[in-house]
Amino acid sequence: MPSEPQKFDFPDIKEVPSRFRNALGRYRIAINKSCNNCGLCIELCPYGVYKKGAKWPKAACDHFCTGFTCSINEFYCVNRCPEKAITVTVNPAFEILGDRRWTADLLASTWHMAETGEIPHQGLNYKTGDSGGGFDKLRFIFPKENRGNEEGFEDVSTAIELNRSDDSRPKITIPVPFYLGGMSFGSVSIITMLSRVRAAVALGTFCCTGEGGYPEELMDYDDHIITQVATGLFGVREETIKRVRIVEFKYAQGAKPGLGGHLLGDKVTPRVAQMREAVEGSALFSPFPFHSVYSVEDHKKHVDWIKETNSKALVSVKVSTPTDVDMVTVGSYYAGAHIVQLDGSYGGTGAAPDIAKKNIAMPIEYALPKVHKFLLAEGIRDKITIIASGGIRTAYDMAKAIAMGADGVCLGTADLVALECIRCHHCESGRGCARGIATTDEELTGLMELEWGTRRIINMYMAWRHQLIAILKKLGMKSVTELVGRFDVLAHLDYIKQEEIEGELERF
Amino acid sequence: MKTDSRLKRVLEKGHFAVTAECGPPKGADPKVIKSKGKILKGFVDSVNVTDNQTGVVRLSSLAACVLLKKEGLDPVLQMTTRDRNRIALQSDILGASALGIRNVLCLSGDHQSFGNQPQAKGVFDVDSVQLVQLVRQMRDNGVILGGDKLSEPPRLFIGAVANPFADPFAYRAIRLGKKVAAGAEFIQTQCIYNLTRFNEWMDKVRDLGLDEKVYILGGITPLKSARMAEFMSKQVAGMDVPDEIINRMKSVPAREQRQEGIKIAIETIQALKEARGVHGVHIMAIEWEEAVPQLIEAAKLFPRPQV
Amino acid sequence: MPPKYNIHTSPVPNRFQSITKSGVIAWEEGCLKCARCVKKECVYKVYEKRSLDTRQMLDTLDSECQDCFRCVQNCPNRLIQKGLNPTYKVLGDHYWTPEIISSLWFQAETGRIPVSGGGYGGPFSGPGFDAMWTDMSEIVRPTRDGIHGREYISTNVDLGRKLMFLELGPDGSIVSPAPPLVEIPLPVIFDILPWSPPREKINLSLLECAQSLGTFTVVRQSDLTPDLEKYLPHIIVHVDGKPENLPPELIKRLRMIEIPDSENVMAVQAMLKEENPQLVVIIRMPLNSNASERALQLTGQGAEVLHLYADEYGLEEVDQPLFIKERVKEIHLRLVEEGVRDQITLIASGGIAMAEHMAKLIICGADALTIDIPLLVAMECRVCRRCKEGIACPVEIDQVDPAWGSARIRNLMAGWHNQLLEIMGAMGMREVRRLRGEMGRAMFFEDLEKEIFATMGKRG
Amino acid sequence: MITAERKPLSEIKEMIAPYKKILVAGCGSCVAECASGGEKEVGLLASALRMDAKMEGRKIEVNEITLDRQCVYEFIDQLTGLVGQFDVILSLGCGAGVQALADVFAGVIILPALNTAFIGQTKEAGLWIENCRACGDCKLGYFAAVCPITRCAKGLFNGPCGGSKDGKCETDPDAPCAWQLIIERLDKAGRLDLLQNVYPPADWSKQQGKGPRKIHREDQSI
Amino acid sequence: MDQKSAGLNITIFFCQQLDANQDANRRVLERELGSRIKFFPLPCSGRIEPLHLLRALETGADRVYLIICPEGACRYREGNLRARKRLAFAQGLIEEIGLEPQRLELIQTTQGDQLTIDQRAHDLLARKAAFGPNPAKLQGSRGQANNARTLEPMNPGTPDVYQGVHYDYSGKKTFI
Repeated sequence: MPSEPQKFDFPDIKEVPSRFRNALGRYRIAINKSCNNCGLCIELCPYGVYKKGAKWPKAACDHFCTGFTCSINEFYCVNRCPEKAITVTVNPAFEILGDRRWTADLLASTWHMAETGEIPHQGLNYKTGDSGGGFDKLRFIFPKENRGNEEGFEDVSTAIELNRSDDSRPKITIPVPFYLGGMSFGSVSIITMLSRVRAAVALGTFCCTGEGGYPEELMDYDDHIITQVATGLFGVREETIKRVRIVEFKYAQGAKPGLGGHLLGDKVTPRVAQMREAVEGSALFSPFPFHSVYSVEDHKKHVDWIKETNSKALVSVKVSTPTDVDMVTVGSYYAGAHIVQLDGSYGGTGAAPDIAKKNIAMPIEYALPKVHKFLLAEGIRDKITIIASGGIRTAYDMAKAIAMGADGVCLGTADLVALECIRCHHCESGRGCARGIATTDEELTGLMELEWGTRRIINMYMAWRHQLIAILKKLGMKSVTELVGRFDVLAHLDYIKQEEIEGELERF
Repeated sequence: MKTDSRLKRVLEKGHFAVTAECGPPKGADPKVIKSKGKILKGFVDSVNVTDNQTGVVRLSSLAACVLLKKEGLDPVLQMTTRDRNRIALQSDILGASALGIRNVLCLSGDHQSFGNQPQAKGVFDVDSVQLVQLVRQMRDNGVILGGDKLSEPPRLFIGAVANPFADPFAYRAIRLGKKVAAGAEFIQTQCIYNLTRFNEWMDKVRDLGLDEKVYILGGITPLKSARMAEFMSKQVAGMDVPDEIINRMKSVPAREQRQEGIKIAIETIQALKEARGVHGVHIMAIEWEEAVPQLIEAAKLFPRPQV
Repeated sequence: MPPKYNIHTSPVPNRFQSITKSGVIAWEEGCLKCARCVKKECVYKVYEKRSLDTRQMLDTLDSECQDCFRCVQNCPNRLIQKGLNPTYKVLGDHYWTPEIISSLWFQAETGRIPVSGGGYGGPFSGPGFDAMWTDMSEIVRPTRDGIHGREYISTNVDLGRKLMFLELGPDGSIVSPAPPLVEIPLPVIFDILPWSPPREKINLSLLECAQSLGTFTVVRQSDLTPDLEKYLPHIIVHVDGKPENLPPELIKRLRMIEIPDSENVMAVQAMLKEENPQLVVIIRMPLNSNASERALQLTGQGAEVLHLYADEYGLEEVDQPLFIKERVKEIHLRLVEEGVRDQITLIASGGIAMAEHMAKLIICGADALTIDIPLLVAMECRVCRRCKEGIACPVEIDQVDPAWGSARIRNLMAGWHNQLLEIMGAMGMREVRRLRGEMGRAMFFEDLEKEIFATMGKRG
Repeated sequence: MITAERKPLSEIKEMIAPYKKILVAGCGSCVAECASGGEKEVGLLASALRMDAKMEGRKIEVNEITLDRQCVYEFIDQLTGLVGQFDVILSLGCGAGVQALADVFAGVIILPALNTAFIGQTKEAGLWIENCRACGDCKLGYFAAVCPITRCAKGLFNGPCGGSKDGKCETDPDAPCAWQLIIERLDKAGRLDLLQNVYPPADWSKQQGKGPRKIHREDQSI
Repeated sequence: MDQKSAGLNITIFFCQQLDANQDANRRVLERELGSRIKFFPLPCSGRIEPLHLLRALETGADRVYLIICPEGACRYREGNLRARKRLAFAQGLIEEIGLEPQRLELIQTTQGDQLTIDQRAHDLLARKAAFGPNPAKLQGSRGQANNARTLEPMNPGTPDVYQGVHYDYSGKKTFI
């Protein structure tokens, strides 16, 4: 159990609409010329789909539309419109949005949460994707008695402790079981980076710098920053290590396990180059692995070096998931790490070869139970914090990862989706992200505002926290720490049938 | 001072004035005008000569007025702003006065697209209200637009038109007021078939006190047939022929329809005579001038007063 | 230091518009022609480059668009919509999927390996090659040559029979002469195409490319024409007629030859080798449930190279077929078990569609492999198989300029080579020869599912 | 924006009859918006002209280009070096575009393929309506921002005339009576008092000055 | 004589939503008629533009059909309505140059008919040949490649990367 945290003041929700003129939703509404501007639709729709327009009402927020299922309601605009001017159609874009893991439904529901801080009401599947395995086939088994009401939400703790070792270093409790993973300056814009950091501050958690240096804009937030020491050592300096409360060693990243980091030349702008002490316009490779680490002993030297440099910092080690991921974790523990972050192969926000993303190393869903069980057997499970990352897309993924053995999770892609990443997968090309998120191009960076970005991320995570508490309540738990390693509350659809279990399978 | 305008004299003396309309021919023959003048002479106080009405090319209004003047009638020169710019208009006004014409009716005119010269450039340099104002300034102040002095001002009784039946109805009386303010001294209205509406309009006119500032002559057009009634109702811009009138025309056999038309006209004239603030009638018997004497006699407006 | 093997690439443009997943459904009517039009703001300048290809009636909007959706989302009149391109959906078939085909097109066009941002968006796993992950090295088993040493990772393989030991004469001299070996710099050979439009120009494209890469193209005996003579060192003649009909002077000039398996296949091999002792003979044999037995038998009889083939979907041509990777695994393990694996070279073919298949098949026990359909796809083939039905090729592959064709294939092979290096680099391996049969450095879906998920939901 | 319509093909054909090498030049601004002279229309016209020539057995060469704007020298530069290859440039610009091309490429034959229509507004998809005559003396302030010069068939400053019926103009039962609109809007704005003013005749000299009008701003010219 | 035996070149644009299996179904005719028949599947008939239709005629079609969804059945709401108008526009244009507007024809399918694209094409081919060859087409044969990029025929800035037989292999490596 973590030390009882002082009551944390979570931020308020403030609605933050899309940066773009037309938000994307499952349905599209068209109002034809026969509209007589009576304004009834504006009055009727409880979801606020319609807004007053210059001349006629506009379906400005049709991403809130619940579509044809609304037809049973007496406020169904299509039926009620006196001029029959309204048509609802499925947005053709929806069939091409997203991919198997981040489906159109997941994207739209994440955007919804980021905009409103609430669980989507449009009938979107906001819990699972369509990958056909892993998280997407895992379901919670809830006891039949209903504990899902809204009462007593604040009595459920979502806090976790990051330093579980017996050393003298400070305890760090975060009020939510996640922190935000490393995305380097260069791979994402400074606005994106600051939005994430500021959201982390608001949520009382941390955000990692990634491997691109420690831009001075971040200094105000030192206490909530994890700085990364990666194989390229880009931007790593003694003073940056001294500034923070957690230092992260990045051995590998799940998107390109076994390969180094890579920033294409186009993205190495003068600012990025300066930050990384590199040459403008030339591609930057981080080697793999640390050229000074060829054994657990070497690894320990590294950890000791950090501990020496900053006597108060916790050390986190970020690794991918090879066949012997359990051994790697144990090795890290003995080398003195406080946190081991297991980065599965579905995450990653920067550019990576498709072949690596798809084929190298095992999915996080396999790695977590393997590691958890092994650490239990070694008797050291409660001495180390296991953080899962790489493909945690939803509050449900987060809860599942914890049930499979993680203490908490580390997130990245979801933040970008909250910032309206559309997952076109072109972060790496040309000037970078056309939507101004993963780019260093000045013009494109200008597509986003800091306050907007911060709020969107806060909203999404507040909605996540709400969902996590609901899950815990249904499971009869008072703290997220009770969920760790509870394989028994999960079922895999391919292997377990409804009739074989006690309780109810979570729908979707 | 005795003015040269018979119409003005009649009105000033408080008589119920009668004017009629005379359409010039589509040719250069003066005889047509003369014969029309002969029919009307003695029955009406003044004769309006239309100015290329409906945009169809006809003998000029000014020339026809001169011909009628010679016949001893008191012509009203109609001037549309459609075909002439301010230079031509002012020059024609001076010319008309010099030739002894004493009445002018200022109007914008039917749009050229209705006539036989739809490719013509519509001038509309000034509009009817502006024309009224301009004539008034010429007459009363002896200046033309821009302020240049005239060596001799024109002497004209200035009229304008009003259509109580066009939309927006509420504005119609206001617009009349505007014409009065611009300087109109008499008003001829669009043909009246819908007396209800006309009376509503007159109520507003009276409310504004306009009936005391300007002489209003109600427009009368005797119907020749039920077909004409229907045509006017549907095809003629700014015309309001109620269904009951059309039905009434239809209810009699074809050969009696002309007579029925006259009857309706008489009834309308009687009604107008009763109406406070109506100072006369303007009879527009379209290509049917011979009906005018009959109508005037039957409406007990004959003989005309000597003034 | 071995010399670096590096395939040079250079972009080779498409002749036809490629078919992409989404299409613009743009209603032009009602365009407001905004001063700051979303079309002008396109980061990729798609609208500026817009043109129409009238052969296909295809708008470049579709093939150039990168789906950032900014125009869709910002057009004030919502005139631009994007939808699924149904033509993309029907590209290829269940195995040669639209995703595979477009990835191959990309590699052939650019010579680059597919790289994308934003994490992996595909399915969790799948049948066949997708039910397998390769390993990586980390802390407890690090590599000595990471990404920067990748140029020194060798992808060379030897084709031919290897001696298990040297026989020495009483005087210490070697009595067993080493059998001939052919070394190719990457474990890929171009195979006979299962179908194609008339292939005069196609064959020239393949041969030109095989020559420049240092590998081989299998050419049917019946397809051999005098103008191919200059490519003989890179031709594997597939004997589809009578071996006796092969001119001896041709046999003498060949380095490799392929003969179909038959009862007297060893006799044919002997005959050919008599004509040219330096010739490496490949025996082409189908994969089926007898294959491991037959492979063992042929190895015992002195076969040099076995070319194990499955159909275009990687399946055996029998009633209850096994997937190529399973059968190759079985054969490899059988030969290992019998202690003869290293004597013989196994080439596998059938259903190899992506670079990862190459790596995975090698892990499962093949020394090298041959590819066919990807070669056509490199030349813009849509795997519609119209040519097979006698319909004209929609992308006129029969008309390609061999220089264009070979440059495209070369680009594709560069992509595959680089991706093989990625996999091996991540594993910390320096030799593709060592990758062969390294099943311990791979993870299999079935094993992991059994270990992790099948036990979930149980109390305690 | 400026609207225009393509001339009948027969008229265009007659104009280009003497020439063999034709460059069809579109304009990407106003006339593109009203779908008469943009890139698409250029493609269509060129295709039609090629087919037409083929049908008549004439050999002609028709090429296509669309400038960002035809009335600006900097954009006309896109044609520099190309014009020499052609006998004639068929411009799908407005009158200003055609004349600007002719101004730059003196000696090259420039022909108009459009009839320039008016300054107007895109009312809805496929509908453009004239709403400004560029009189040079804007009085919209008095008329509730409905231009009587443009939108009243008679250009009345003191309207409406007697032909206004049910809010429509006597000349076109589909066209709203401009004065009806003016009155309604003044009513809404509580400025019906403006209706009582007698407005003096317009100063047309600002529209029909001496020859082409020009605006010269010292501060804008270096 | 029907259009097929008359040897006419037929081009068929069609809404792909009409026949999910169009790619397979149309092959019978493609095999039989070779380049005489051309199918252009559209994701929605609203994708058609007058230029497509004109270019089809220009590049060798004698008759062009546009097959659209039944009224009210457009997946994208109004694509078929737009298709109809655009075809009419193109018809007007070819009429102006003296080509029979009927060479461009709209075929609206009816609700509920389950015809495949080849069946539809068969019906069209079996129609009486009302027209001879299209006098306006520029090439005699349309099997030939036509690389004309119609919207931008002159783009002097684009270098031809692929020139003849020789490649510049010296270009720097473009790995990831």
